[in-house]
Amino acid sequence: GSDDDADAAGTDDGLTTITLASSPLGHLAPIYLAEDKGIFARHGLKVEVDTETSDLTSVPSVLAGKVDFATGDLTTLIVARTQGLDVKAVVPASASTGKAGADYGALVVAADSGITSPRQLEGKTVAVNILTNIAAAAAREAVRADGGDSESLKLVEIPFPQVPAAISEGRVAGAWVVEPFLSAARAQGAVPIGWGFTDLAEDLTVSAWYTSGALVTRKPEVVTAFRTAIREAYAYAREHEDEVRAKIPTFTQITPEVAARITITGWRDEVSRQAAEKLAGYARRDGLINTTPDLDELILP
Amino acid sequence: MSTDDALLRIVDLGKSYRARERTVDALAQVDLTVDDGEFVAVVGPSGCGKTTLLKIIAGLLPATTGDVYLAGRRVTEPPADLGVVFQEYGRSLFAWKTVRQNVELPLRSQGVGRAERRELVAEALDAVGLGQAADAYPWQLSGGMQQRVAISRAIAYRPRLLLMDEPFSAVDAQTRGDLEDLLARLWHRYAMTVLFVTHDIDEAVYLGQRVVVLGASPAGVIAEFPIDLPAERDQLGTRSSARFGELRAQVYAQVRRTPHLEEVAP
Amino acid sequence: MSTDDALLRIVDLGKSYRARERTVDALAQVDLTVDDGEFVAVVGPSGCGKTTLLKIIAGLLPATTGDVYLAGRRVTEPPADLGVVFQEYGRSLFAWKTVRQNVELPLRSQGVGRAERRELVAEALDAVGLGQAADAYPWQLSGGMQQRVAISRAIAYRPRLLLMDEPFSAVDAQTRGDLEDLLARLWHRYAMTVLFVTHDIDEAVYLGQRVVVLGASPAGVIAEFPIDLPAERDQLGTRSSARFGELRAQVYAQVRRTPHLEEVAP
Amino acid sequence: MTTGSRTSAHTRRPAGPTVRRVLGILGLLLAAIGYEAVTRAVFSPLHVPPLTAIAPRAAELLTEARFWTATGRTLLVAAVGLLIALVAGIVVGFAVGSVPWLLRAASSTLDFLRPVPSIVLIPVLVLVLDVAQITVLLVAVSCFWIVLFQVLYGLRDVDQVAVDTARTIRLGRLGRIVHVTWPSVLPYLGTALRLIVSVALALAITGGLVMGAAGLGELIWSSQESGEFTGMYALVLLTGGVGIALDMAARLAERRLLHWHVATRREVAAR
Amino acid sequence: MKATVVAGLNRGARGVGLALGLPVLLFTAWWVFSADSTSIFLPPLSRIVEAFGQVWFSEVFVRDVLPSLRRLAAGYAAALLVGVGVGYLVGRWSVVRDLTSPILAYFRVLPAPVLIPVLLVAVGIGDATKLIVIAVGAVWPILLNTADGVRAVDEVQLDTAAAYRLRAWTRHGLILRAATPQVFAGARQALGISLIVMVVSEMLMSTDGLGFTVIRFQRTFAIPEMWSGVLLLGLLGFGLAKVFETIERRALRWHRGATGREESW
Ligand SMILES: Nc1ncnc2c1ncn2[C@@H]1O[C@H](COP(=O)(O)OP(=O)(O)OP(=O)(O)O)[C@@H](O)[C@H]1O
Ligand SMILES: Nc1ncnc2c1ncn2[C@@H]1O[C@H](COP(=O)(O)OP(=O)(O)OP(=O)(O)O)[C@@H](O)[C@H]1O
Ligand SMILES: [Mg+2]
Ligand SMILES: [Mg+2]
Repeated sequence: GSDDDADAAGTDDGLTTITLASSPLGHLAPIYLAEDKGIFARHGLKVEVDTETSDLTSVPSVLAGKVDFATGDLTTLIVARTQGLDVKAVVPASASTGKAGADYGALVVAADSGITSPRQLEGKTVAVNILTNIAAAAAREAVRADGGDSESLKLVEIPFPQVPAAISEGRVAGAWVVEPFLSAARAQGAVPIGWGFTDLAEDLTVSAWYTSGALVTRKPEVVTAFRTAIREAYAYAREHEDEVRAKIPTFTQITPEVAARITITGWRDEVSRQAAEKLAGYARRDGLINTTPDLDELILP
Repeated sequence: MSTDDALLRIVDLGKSYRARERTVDALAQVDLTVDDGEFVAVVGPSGCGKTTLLKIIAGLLPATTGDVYLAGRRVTEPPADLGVVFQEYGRSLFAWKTVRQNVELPLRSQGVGRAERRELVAEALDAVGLGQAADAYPWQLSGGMQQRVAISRAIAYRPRLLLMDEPFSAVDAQTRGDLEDLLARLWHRYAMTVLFVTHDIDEAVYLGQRVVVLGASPAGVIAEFPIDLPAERDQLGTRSSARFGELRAQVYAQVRRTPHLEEVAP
Repeated sequence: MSTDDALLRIVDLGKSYRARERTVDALAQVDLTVDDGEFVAVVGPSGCGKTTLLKIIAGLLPATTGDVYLAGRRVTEPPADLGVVFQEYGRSLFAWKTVRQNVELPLRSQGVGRAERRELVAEALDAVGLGQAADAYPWQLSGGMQQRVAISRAIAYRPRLLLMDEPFSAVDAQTRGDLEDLLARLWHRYAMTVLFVTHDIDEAVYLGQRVVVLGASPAGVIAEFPIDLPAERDQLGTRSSARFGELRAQVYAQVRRTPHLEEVAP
Repeated sequence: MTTGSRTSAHTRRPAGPTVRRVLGILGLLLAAIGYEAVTRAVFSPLHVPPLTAIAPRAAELLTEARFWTATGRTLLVAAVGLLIALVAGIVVGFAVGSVPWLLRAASSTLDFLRPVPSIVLIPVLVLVLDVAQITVLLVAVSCFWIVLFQVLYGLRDVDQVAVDTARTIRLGRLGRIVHVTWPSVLPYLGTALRLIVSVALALAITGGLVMGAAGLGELIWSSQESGEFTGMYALVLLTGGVGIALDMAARLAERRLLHWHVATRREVAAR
Repeated sequence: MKATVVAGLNRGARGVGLALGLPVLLFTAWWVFSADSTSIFLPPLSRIVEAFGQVWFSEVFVRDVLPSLRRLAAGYAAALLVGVGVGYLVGRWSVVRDLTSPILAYFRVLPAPVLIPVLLVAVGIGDATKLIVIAVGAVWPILLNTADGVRAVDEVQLDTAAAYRLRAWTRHGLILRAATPQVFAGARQALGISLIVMVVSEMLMSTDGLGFTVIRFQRTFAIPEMWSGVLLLGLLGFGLAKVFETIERRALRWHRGATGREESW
């Protein structure tokens, strides 16, 4: 938990305490590893992770200064920015692996559906976890990249955990799904046919750590320190994937066996500008926003 | 079962109410036989168990000991052709039904046809002087009027066995007399068997062929008085007759002997 | 208001119940004055408006026309020092309180001390013969017993004005006599003013200093009979006296003249 | 003719406490069998696991400290919210319900506010409250409405003769509430109590599900989010168990407080 | 007599004044205090009202509000049917009650978000699932109130029905009718709950609907629009409550009369 005002406060040992808000998902593994390895301390930071949070609460919490940094998917951040919310994407929290066929998110269909390529999903019902976030764009982009009419998809909201069931019970023709449910779905006979993340961009930022403009103005050094520490953490994670896999079961309910199997998210140092533009385009077409966002305001240089 | 004239045989009946705070033996060793077509008036001190007895006969309350037989069959649930006027007449009326609908209800359940039903209901309501109030709801009526609705419901039904628990307690003297005569006439005409609980000893003697006196709680039958007045009775003649006076005095004396309010001094 | 002896003045009182189905003029032009300390018995046909009258006097029901003055003040809400025994005695008892608690409640709200309260309650319960049933709940009692609880509650309180609506309707003859005498004694001793609705004309004459006869609906006062019997009355002596018989006959004759059940023939 | 020693039961005879419990267990057993059959026949065990798979996992959970911590937290949040709702609902209900003009003045506002889903307002609430507080608020608001409306309806069921009696013995407004309207409303509150006990628990869990508030809901969420369906269903099973326990407590409380009520006395007294 | 008419008119006017007074007061206060709010999440009421006009006075009403109302009506009707039916059984027979009370208590605590996954598998992603979610959310107050209402039916009424050997169905009807005051309490509770559950049910697997739209506004930080949805929900709730009251007023007139509350003058 966090105190009411977690405004990057100093501590006795000369470290600045920062509060990070994120649901306990796989992308936190590098953070916990970095904490173990003393990476944050080396940059003068002490990290408190607040997992009592959700997509519903993190943006207001960050803007109100209740937490310093939080994770949010890029589409959501773009939409927030466009609505005039002063959020700044600092550094990616999770990114595409960049390898089509081996990414941590995919468009899947039932093996016996006869569908083999995204284009065949035209006009069919496809599940995404949330209609207003990056998943919708990923699903559409997979179809578009395959030469299909991405607008013709009938997207419906189904949480990731229910995707394997929805696919195998034939409730939807296809679904956008990420790990660990991608593995689960495949284990239950679903097959991946499209890789929307890599279609969107090689270096796609799926979700990013963001903060408020106010904090950037007031404590730019903390933001910079945080970004540097995270990048260092990612470097470590890239080198020690086995440690990441071992870490995941300690803060999620994912079993070590599953953690050993799944595709781990990619870690990148820069928020992908090119991807952001594409996502903004989809957000506009899907009616989430009706003006073009100023991405320079969003992505912290 | 012996096949004598008895419609109702009550054998060694006993009833105890048990609750955490107190246990009440309401009835003990009640034995009573009522012939078919007989009119029996029951009197007894307040709280002695009259209502309890009636409810057991009606099959609404299980006895603790003993049995009730109606026409030779043990009573375990309300028998057919039973009419009851409850002491709590107000609560026995259905508040969402008009007076007419209340009276009509048992008839409908018996499958009496529409036209006949209407006639029976109108007749029964007129008989108790509520012809005008047929479309009123029970809660728009005075206590005595409500009681008359309950009476009217019971008589419209023309039951074989009619159980009445202080049915005239809330009506004025004049109306009471009229209703007594109405009841007597109906009893004659339709050969009903009537068990009639009352606190009015005059009324018991005036109406009954037999007056049964229950003792104080736990009540048993402590005396029975055959009423040898002529079958045709009328308010003025009968009540002023010498024999009526005698019988009345006999019953009164018997009732007086049973303990009532122990000490009546504030 | 004039400052004569009148405790209660009822002036040109009228009451209509209006509802979609039917409109009933229950009371019309009722004028009545009751002196302080007087015992007035009210009789009238069933449904004429006695209960309505009592409720208006108690400040529980607004009149349509006219006014009620108690000790010179217009009655708009229940006045202090009022005791009421409702016709629906069962509904007026609180099911969640024991008999004792029910009787105790008005005393508590008056701020009577604990010890005195206990004594008053015990006395009042003994007086109506319910000393044994003090810890029972109302729904564990017979109808007559419930009614006696209600009476006991009203008398424990020693109100200045006591309104009773057919208070003895559910008790047996013997108990009724005892309660009548109890009431008479209390009235003497505590100088209460009593308005007593009854259907028993004998009772009205036996108890009242004055008998008020209400006519058929819409009821007005159609006759008043001062009862000039000696102040000390007793069940045997008074009731068998010639004067009692005369008065009784007078009232009866008056009551007979008012229309009752129009046609009593099924 | 035999003079019957003891007539057999010939009207419905309510069961004693033991029989009642046995029947309850029987009901649960039947439901369990039904569930097992349906899951085996209709669903894939991967999607909806059968009870035979869930139960061992549930037993395991019972030995884990984090389950008990989570349960404790959830129950605490539920209890705090429920208490607030109970007090507020009763106070507002009696205030509004026993003053006619107040009821008329407030009812339109109440009707307007009643259907506002707190869940929509979470982003606003998070500005001033933390997640645990929001969950308490969620519980309290939902339960408040239930208590309030039960009180308002209960007040309409008070017998006027009883109220008239209270008025003639000049009980004050407070006395009337204490001695007459409160006991009369109590049966309606008994129903409310059983309703809000489960609503409070359900919403305390929902708080974890949609906001990540620590407790059973968050455990369920993270099991689900990790693809741990058996664990998730085991948690749901145990949650239901907590629900049953709370309901039993509520029923017991009702039986004691309402021993005089028709409903209860028909069951208890008539033997 | 004329005085009565005037008094009646007065009372009518006062009634309207009373009913509108508090809402007007509250809205004015909201308007004034939010007028220069800079918080994105608490926009000025004027902004909300403006958004209200833009959002709901458009085809959105037909596309989103009507389907929601249909689901609401169907779900609520199902809740009524099941709640009263099962509630009657549970209230009437103690064996049924003893047998089912733990299992019902079990299902009562399951929050809608837990239920939805199972329904997704069992029922699919159509309207049926939403309807069931609404019904499941709204059924409990009806069920419990019906059961308790039936349990509390006056003994003398039961005895009367039994003594006259009324037909089984007549008897069931009478008992249920006697329990209506409390059944209505449950139905009224369920009305508010079903509106809320409707929104929750549209959080998932929806492509249209009032709840869907409001949640979408929330997620896309269209805050004034979100508030306008809250406003609309409030108005809907108010409207439905009024309809409900009208029905109830007729159905329970006898009850007001029997408890002495029916107005007479
Ligand atoms: N439900 C009950 N629970 C416990 N005791 C009861 C119950 N009903 C009646 N009793 C007790 O049983 C006894 C007989 O009651 P019953 O109603 O049969 O008397 P009753 O003769 O009809 O009296 P009354 O003339 O006053 O109506 C009384 O002592 C009463 O207290
Ligand atoms: N709540 C009500 N709504 C409509 N009409 C009513 C209401 N209460 C009483 N009445 C009518 O008013 C008239 C007088 O009723 P009231 O109860 O005063 O009579 P009463 O003299 O007490 O009769 P009883 O001796 O039978 O108790 C009756 O015709 C009755 O139908
Ligand atoms: Mg009796
Ligand atoms: Mg009366």
